[in-house]
Amino acid sequence: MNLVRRRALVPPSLRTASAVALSAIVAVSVLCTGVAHAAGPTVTGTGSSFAALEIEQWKSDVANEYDIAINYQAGGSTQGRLSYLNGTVDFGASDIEYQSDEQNLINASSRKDFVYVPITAGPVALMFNLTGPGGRISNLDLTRSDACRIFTEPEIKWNDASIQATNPGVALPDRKIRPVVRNDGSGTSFVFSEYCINVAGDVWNAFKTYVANNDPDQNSIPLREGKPVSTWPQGIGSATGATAATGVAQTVQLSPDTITYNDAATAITTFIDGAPSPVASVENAAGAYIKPVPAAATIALGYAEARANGTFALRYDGADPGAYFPSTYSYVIAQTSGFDPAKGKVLGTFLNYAVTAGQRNVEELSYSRLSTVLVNLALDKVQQIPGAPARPTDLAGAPPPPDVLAGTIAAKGAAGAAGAAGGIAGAAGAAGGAAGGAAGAVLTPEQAKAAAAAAEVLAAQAQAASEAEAADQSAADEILAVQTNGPGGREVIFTLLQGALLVGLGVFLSKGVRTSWQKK
Amino acid sequence: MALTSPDLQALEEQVPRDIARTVTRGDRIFRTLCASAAAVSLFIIGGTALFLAIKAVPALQKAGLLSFFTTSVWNPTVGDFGVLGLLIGTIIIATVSLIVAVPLAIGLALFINEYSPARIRRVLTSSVDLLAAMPSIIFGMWGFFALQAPLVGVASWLNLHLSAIPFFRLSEPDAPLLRSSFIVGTVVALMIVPIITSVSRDVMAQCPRSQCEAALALGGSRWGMIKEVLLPFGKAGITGAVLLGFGRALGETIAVALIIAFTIEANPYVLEQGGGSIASLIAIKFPEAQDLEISALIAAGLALFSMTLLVNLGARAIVRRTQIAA
Amino acid sequence: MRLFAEPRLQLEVDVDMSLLDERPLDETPVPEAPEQEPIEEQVPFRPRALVRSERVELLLAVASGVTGSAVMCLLFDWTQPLTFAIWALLLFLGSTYLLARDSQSPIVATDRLITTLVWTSGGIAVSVLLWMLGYVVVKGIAGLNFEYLTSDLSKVGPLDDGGGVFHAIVGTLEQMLIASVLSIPIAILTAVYLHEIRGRLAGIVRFVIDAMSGLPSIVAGLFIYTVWVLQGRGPSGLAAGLALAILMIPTVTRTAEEMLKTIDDGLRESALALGAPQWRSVMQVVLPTARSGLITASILGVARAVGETAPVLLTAFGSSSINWSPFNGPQADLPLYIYQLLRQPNPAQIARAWSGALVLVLLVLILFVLARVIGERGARVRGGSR
Amino acid sequence: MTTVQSPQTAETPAANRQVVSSEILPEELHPSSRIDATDVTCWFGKRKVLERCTLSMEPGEVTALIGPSGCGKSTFLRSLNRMHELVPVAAIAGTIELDGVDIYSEEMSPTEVRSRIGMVFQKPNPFPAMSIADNVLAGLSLSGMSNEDPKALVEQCLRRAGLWAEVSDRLNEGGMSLSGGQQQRLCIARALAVHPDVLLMDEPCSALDPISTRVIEQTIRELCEEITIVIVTHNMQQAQRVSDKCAFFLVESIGDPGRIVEAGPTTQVFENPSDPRTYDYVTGQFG
Repeated sequence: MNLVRRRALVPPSLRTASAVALSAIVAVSVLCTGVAHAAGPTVTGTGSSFAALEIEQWKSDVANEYDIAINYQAGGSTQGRLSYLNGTVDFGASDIEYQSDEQNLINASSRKDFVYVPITAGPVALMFNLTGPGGRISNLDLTRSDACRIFTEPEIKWNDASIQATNPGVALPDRKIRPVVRNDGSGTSFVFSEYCINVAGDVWNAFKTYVANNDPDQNSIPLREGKPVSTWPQGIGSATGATAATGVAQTVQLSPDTITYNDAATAITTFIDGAPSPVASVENAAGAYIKPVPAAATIALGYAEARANGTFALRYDGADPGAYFPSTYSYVIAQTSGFDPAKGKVLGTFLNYAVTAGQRNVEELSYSRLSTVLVNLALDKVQQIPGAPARPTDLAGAPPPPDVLAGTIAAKGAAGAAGAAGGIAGAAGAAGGAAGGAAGAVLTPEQAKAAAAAAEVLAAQAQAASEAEAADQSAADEILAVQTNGPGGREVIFTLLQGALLVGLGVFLSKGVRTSWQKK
Repeated sequence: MALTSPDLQALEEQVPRDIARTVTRGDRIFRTLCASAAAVSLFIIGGTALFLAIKAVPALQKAGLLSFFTTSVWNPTVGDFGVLGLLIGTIIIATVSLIVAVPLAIGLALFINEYSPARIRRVLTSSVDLLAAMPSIIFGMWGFFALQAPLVGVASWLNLHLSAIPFFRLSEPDAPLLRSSFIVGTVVALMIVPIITSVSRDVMAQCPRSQCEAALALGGSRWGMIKEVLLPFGKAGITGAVLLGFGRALGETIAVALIIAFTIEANPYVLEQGGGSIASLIAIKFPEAQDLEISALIAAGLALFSMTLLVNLGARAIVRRTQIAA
Repeated sequence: MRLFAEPRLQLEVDVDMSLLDERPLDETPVPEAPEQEPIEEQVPFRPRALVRSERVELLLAVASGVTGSAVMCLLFDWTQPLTFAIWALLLFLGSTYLLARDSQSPIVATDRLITTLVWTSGGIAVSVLLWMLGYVVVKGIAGLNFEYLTSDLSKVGPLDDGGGVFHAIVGTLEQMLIASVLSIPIAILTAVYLHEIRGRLAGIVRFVIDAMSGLPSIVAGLFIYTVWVLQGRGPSGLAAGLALAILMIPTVTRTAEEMLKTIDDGLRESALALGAPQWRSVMQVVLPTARSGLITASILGVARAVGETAPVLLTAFGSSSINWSPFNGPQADLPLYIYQLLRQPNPAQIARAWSGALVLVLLVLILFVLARVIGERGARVRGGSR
Repeated sequence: MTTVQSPQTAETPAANRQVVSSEILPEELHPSSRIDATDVTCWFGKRKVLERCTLSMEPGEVTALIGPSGCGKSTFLRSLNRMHELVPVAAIAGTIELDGVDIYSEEMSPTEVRSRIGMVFQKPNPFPAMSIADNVLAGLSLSGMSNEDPKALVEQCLRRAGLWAEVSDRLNEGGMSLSGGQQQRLCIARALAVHPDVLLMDEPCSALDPISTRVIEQTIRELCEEITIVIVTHNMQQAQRVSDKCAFFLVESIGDPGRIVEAGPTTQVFENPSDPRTYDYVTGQFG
């Protein structure tokens, strides 16, 4: 037996393979440990698809400016509220506060200490895809009742007498309206149903009766009680469902005769036939037909009433002729105790940016700017997050609360809910309106001049602010500093790895080809 | 040692002796290792099934087993849910896909095995296998963007010419045809074609050439040979392959979720927008699911799993039987 | 006892197996007949080629199909091109049958009809494959460049250009690694247990594996989501890897068992006859002989898992920035990346999704070619004609 | 063995013939037909396996093709009823005439040729999914014929194949339940059911035991009165026993195609071969 020299029977190719595998693992682990991408941990959030585009924009801004990573996946406000509670994400985003039937979930959760940070506001647009006998229709006026009938009346047609009466110059087709609604839990659905309950109660009651008669099973309790619904009843009439604001927008984009409700940002970034999707002008309490533009939403939200927890009860009956209803706020739900301070630092930095400097460009995406009142409110809330950075002093030129006409209810008081003086900044408020191109606002030349002057002042302030920010940021960087190789190093290593992989693959393949060739 | 059983009295009759099986330590370790690996798979996999069953109980209790399978609602917040519509929707989609896929797959298998020129046969076989490995999301997105428009054409053709068949009717003349069960079914069909093809091709290839030649030598045409020899030979295997494809079609998630306009209730108008399947229900509803709804989703998953389980076991049994016979 | 085995044994094995090359006559890969004239002026005649009368009939059938369908479309004012195509196909098939029936016999006609049908379905299937791959390539190639491959989406706003897929590739590779490390050893050992040891559990294990090989992938995802993600651990690459491992175990086990079945029993017996204990015969004869088959099985398992979207959707959550650590925090993954971008109506995002799809297709293609090359080499070693 | 040379055979019913009638093969030429192969050359791809083989197979005779393995006997045989072309890369030159009509001409469909010229293979291959009776009748449905009295046809064919007595009581059992020799005779019966004019047999007994072989040889002798038979065999004694005429195939050196070295009456080939190589082969000097 001893005469036979024995060696482990590992075939050479297996040895090569294990060597390659080993070196790959080593390379990957070197990359993992040596190259960190962002300073600090990635903070993950989910929820509101209404605010998603803006959050995506801020996420990219802070990644560029502060080198912090925010990961946001839009999935609907309900998902935002619930995922926050079950701990799968660091923060949630929702257009509405927790509902009464969710209270037991809050009680059961370990994350019941949280604040609502208002981050954005904007109009709920009715985007549609419609071609009439005279070609594509891009202007459509809807009365409040018609806007709701479209989504609740099963057999309504585009050339419905009432719709046609509102749009005398438009040749509407004799086809069924195919509303597209959200099939996931959505703050936008909630706001829109709340709007209908408030402005077209008879339509909503007819809807309730219809639902109860035609589909008793679907009759969810909130709907039965006349409360707004996050999950729009499914399978009623000719409505189809789709997931998230992007989902309904995509459905409208692809299907003719459709209309949906979603955030104006998604609506205007969805292209139909090469042009941004048309959106309907909706009648307000004053009887004016208003496009869903930021300034109009600002005015509409001026009627909202603050609640104790920092959210707002929306009102849909403001008397201002420039207001666009339905409009809504969106909030981030952030944990205040028990939160990892490192993550709190990142989240705080992000939110501070979002409500101050981040607000400068929101109108490009059809969101409205938050007023000083709301920005201050938000910054206060951010301070409650563990590890949050210092409160920025500069508000990046946030406009004062809008000066709105008194509505059926004491609307002005609502606007100044936090107790700030509502009346002082008429000119600046109008400036915001002018910048947004508010359809309904009528400005005198003096007001416009004043607005321009105010804007200049604001711009100067903004410059100062950004300098201050830069200082802030360097400080933040110091605290958050983790060795980063920078993109250069990472790319080099990656390229090398990629090259090695390709070479390895090539060698392997050529070996295979050669052996098979030799065989022949 | 010889064992004498009491029944065997006759001395002449020999009794088999016991063979002492000594197992070396190495073998024992080896066997234990393999057995524990098997046990781990068993545990993981059996555990999954068991866990799903246990987790589904609260939902089924709340909704009632009967009502869970006989209603089409999804209001988990009030404990009211049922998957009847989705079960029907799942079956509709899978059936549509089978109707489209089976002729195509068997035709393709025959083409590869019997008709194609020899030099492209290997290429075809590889392509089919590659297609079988193609991710479903690729099929889904391609179906969504490239295939919908032509399929709407097919749908309107079917409706135009065959509306005598209830299957091809529309609820109203200008109903939207995008995102329908028919389109989803067709996309899923293209996904299961490679699976059915590659299994039935394997089975057909096992048919002894001598018998095929005998059929030809008797004056049979190629189709005669296929009909009389090849298909009877491969019948069980092909059935198994079709069932495998059916199982896959039942469980397909992403392509369905991506394309279909999701509804909880069954949509009997196959060509028309709207429909649903259990898998897409889970994909759409899980993010906002809590407690009872999770349990309800698991119950729905369990229902889907049982359905695919039955189909798959049937398929395996049939395929295995043919393999043994061959 | 022996710690090492003789290399000779394996050599013998290889030789043995290569003798078993037995292919059906029909599949002998003989090169094509040349058109050159053989000596003595005899011209080879290929009886299978279409004869002239058949060609004429084919042309006639095509012509009658097209014209008939055109006439119908004109008469009934059908404008859909598909209506025309479908009718043309039906008329073509009908006239093929009738022409052959007229000139030959019903048997020949049926045969020709079926031949046409089979060619049609083969053509449809092949063109669908080419169409799909071509579509993905055409749509995806535009966005595929170095920047796309090496950057993530963290610094890209909703309307910006740029951004890439790097984070998703990293996520995919890490999740695949985790899933493979977890599932492949278990799966192969289980296959050995099923086919080599045939222990008491074999029946039930095989049953369960069979049953679970049809497990809808979303159910596997739901399982991990419930027992892992919701239990305070949160979404992570590891969770995705676990879900994919659950899906891979049955696939790999089944394929591996099939591979072990192709090994001739004589091999095992000859190893045992040399005095090797079972574990040696398995580890040093059976497994090395089946090695390439097992690698193929594993790669095919990976190729299937790499394209799974549904389980990852529930477990990895997705991310727009790179997350190197699969154990901590949400991670992206190629199918998920595609899925999430696809659902946005924004053309830039959809273009990114197509490029991601192209990357994914390439990844699957590489895995597939690897499996093929290794598998073929193994088939040569074993001398099988699989 | 009860081999019944039955009276039924005599009335080989023209009534039963449902073969597509054609002018090429008029009825009066039956019961036997002749095959004339002229300058047949066969290729598999580039490889030429058979070269310029000329052989006439006369009506009512048994022609045996003999020669060592790989010399192209089977290829020649398969080219006689167009089975050769089933291999995708196969090509052929020369003419093969059945009663003066070239079977490779454009007007002839292979299926018709094959139903005229039946074939029995080396290994018995009854269709496993069919019963014994169905196996016999398989050719009818395959080649599109019909028969008014299938039962009678089954009996007649089984009798002619010498199998009736053994299986008459279990016609509905599976074809695979028979022994090897019985299976081969079942295959012969199956081939007879379509009323071929010529029957090709490719080493029909090589997989069988001597007793089955004898029965089949007897069957062959009986059948040759009405059907022209061509048989490939490795067994010299068998060739001597059953054949009237013999053709000796040979590959002269490796890589060459096979050629017919000598053909003629069996007695002459075996007892007085004109070619020394034939002599060597039939006397067992090589091969």
